[in-house]
Amino acid sequence: MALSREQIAIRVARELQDGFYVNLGIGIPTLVANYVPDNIEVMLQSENGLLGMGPFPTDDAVDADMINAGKQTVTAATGASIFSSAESFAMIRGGHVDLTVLGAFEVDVLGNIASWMIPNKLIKGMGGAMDLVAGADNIIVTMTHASKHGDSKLLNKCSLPLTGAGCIKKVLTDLAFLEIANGAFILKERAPGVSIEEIMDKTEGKLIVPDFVPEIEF
Amino acid sequence: MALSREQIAIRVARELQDGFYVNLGIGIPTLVANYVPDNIEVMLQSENGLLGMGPFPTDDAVDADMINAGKQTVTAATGASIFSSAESFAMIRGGHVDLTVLGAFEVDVLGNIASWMIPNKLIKGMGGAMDLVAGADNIIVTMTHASKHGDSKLLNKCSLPLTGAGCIKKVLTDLAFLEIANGAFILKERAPGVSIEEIMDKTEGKLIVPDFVPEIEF
Amino acid sequence: MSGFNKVVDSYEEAMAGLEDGMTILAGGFGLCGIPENLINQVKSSGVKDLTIVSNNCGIDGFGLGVLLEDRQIKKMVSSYVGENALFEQQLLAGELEVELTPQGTLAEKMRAGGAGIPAFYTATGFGTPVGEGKEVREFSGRSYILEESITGDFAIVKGWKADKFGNVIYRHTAQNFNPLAATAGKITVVEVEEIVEPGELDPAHIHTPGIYVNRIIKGNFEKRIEQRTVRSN
Amino acid sequence: MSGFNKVVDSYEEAMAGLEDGMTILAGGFGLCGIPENLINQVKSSGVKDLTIVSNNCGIDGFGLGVLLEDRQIKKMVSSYVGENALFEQQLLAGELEVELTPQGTLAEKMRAGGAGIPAFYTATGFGTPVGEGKEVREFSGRSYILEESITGDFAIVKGWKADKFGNVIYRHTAQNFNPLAATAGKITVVEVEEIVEPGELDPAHIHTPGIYVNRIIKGNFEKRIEQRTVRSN
Repeated sequence: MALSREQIAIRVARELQDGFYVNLGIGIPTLVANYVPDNIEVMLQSENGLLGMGPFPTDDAVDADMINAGKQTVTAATGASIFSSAESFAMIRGGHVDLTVLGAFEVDVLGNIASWMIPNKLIKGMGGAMDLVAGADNIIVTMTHASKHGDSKLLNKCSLPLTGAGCIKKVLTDLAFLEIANGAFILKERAPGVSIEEIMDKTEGKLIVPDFVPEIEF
Repeated sequence: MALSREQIAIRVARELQDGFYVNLGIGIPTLVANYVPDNIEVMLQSENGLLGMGPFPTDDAVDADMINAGKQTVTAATGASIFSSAESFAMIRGGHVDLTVLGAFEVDVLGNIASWMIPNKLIKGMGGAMDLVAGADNIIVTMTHASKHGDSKLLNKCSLPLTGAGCIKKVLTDLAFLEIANGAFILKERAPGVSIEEIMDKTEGKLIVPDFVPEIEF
Repeated sequence: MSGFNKVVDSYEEAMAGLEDGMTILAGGFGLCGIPENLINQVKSSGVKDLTIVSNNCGIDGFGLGVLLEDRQIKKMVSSYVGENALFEQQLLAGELEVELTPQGTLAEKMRAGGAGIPAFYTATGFGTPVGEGKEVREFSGRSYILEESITGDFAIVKGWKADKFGNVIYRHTAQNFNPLAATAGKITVVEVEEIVEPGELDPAHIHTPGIYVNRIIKGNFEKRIEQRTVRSN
Repeated sequence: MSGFNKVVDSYEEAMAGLEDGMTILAGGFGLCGIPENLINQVKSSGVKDLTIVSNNCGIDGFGLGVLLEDRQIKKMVSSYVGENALFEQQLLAGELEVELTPQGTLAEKMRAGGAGIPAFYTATGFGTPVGEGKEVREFSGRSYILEESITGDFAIVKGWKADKFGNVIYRHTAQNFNPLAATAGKITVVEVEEIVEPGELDPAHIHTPGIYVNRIIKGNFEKRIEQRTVRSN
């Protein structure tokens, strides 16, 4: 069965390491914060200028001056620091963030990602996404494997305007965990009960299927 | 008679305006701080990261962590701010300093300045001088008009390696106050009792002498 | 010390000199840390053909969004313009020019503008529509694009506290783009919640040194919250 | 929270991994805010052929000057190297390579290195020996030169206080190049006068966020004064 949003977040959380500075994008990536393993600590970077993002505030502690990059009211964790947008993106662009998790419309076998614009339909802007994908070495893209209409989002070549070129190496969809290398998707893990045939069927881009593809366990 | 170091500083101080942010170089320029007119306030920028430099500390208040760009122990004035070298030179390079006063070995009719290096003799480095002359619109160079041997320091073309190209418009020597424009020095004022002939004699670069050249009054 | 007393008493005075066709850099991220009253003053001044450089364009009826109502904005330079129906409408109708700029590049462009850096290279946007028409250059085997800096005729900034000399501190994440915009305006106007005497702010805590600031005004702020998210208990 | 506890107990541990031929970025201006003990550890480690990026090279027998005694430095990148006889001697003897870099350009090179900006344009040095061999480009009718950023294998930094997570604040003008060097080291080591618990430093006052810092150590400092200038009474 396809992974739920929560299961995707749980699987991503397993990539976290003790002491990681992590930037989580809007949507499913945000949920990852709920599944940090008990025995490790991570610090969340929010690109509007907060390193060490805490949980949402209690109702009486809501502060208009304390928000995250999703414009949600948040708190600062113990040991947080707050700074300007230039300093925030110095961290991001300079490669100091250990893990970035973000959503996408499409990814392709060259590691290209499209996530910010659908021509003639959606032009909200790229926000910090282009900086995040250009600055990070370690990125996990979370997305559904195919559209509602069954169109694959894992392509040989992205059809939408790119967010970044050649920068994606790991993709977690509702069906599978894949790595991108040498111009192909490499199937590393599959959702419980999802067949390799279904994944092959819903992957338009070149797909390499190893002999053994374990199911993700929960 | 040629101006004393103090008289040079006094004349420079007359260029100060209320509310000016000023960077004063090492040597004679530093003395300018002693002659700020009573009815105005200026704020001194020290390029090691201090805006609002105060006087030297009293003996018991000396603090190794509080120095100026000349590495002298100083104090912070009321309303000072302290910041990194990058921020300090953002101010300087970005043209936010209202007046810069610094010494030189040579200047020429094109506004070039040489102040940091004498080949095979002196190579201490340029420090912040290249940034200061490139960043400021309003610069006053203070220097002796000629060397001890009588060689002019106001030239058609600087002979020493440059600190900056085409950036100097005002020069105050021990003999005269001059502006640089259209490929010439323009004699604006002369030291009390110094003849126009002496100035012409000690100025190698093209010199324009107006009909009336007032003496600097003290 | 009149020369360093930058406090003005009215918003008219705060924005004096603003003219049609000027470029305004505005601090703020979403509705957080935006110069609400200075924006309203731009609106009531009625100036037109403005270029606004700001990460967002407010929302319908609040923040920079109010400048869309009378079509005062000719061009927006922003990273994100969602959440604003009037904006989308004017954009689709071709009444509004938009230069979408990655958030980090936008921040760096403002900082560079204030710091006398006319241009810099960044990997952000290479291979995307943002990189189209821009010079590409390799450093250490990686491709970067050339981005030019931004300065404005005015910078409008929201601070928390300022002293009369114009030294400013920001509160929490309301800092965001504000100190960057502050450095890059020919005339930088900062509105704050509180004005204090020089010396009351610790020199080491000042986010924007007074050298960047031309005018200071005390304002009252609504501080609207875009997404109120809370946890129980 | 072991993952964020960056405190180490010995200077050997603080500089572990340092090898011959590496590049070290060092904070400090003159003798103010220099990482005295980390420098001494570099000396006692005996590594050779170092490239040192620092505004100055200390003085004879103190600060970075001690690394000249056993000829550990191959190359210095500095803006000012006066006040150091041994330095001048090695330089004139051709035993030491020096890349003189304007102070503001040096600061910006370090900042850019840490911020993922590989190169930027500046007017500083145009038309001077510093500009020789560098690309010249016009922006808005003015000439600028291209300067590339700097990163180091190590950055050695002197802070005032740090919490265990590596958030650092600097004291007075001992800040100088320290926060810039801190951003641009592959391994950034900060020695401080006091280590505090996370949460004790106000998030708005932190000069160097912990994300840049790998190791923290508490040291004792001589803080030598280069020019003791005082006023009477």
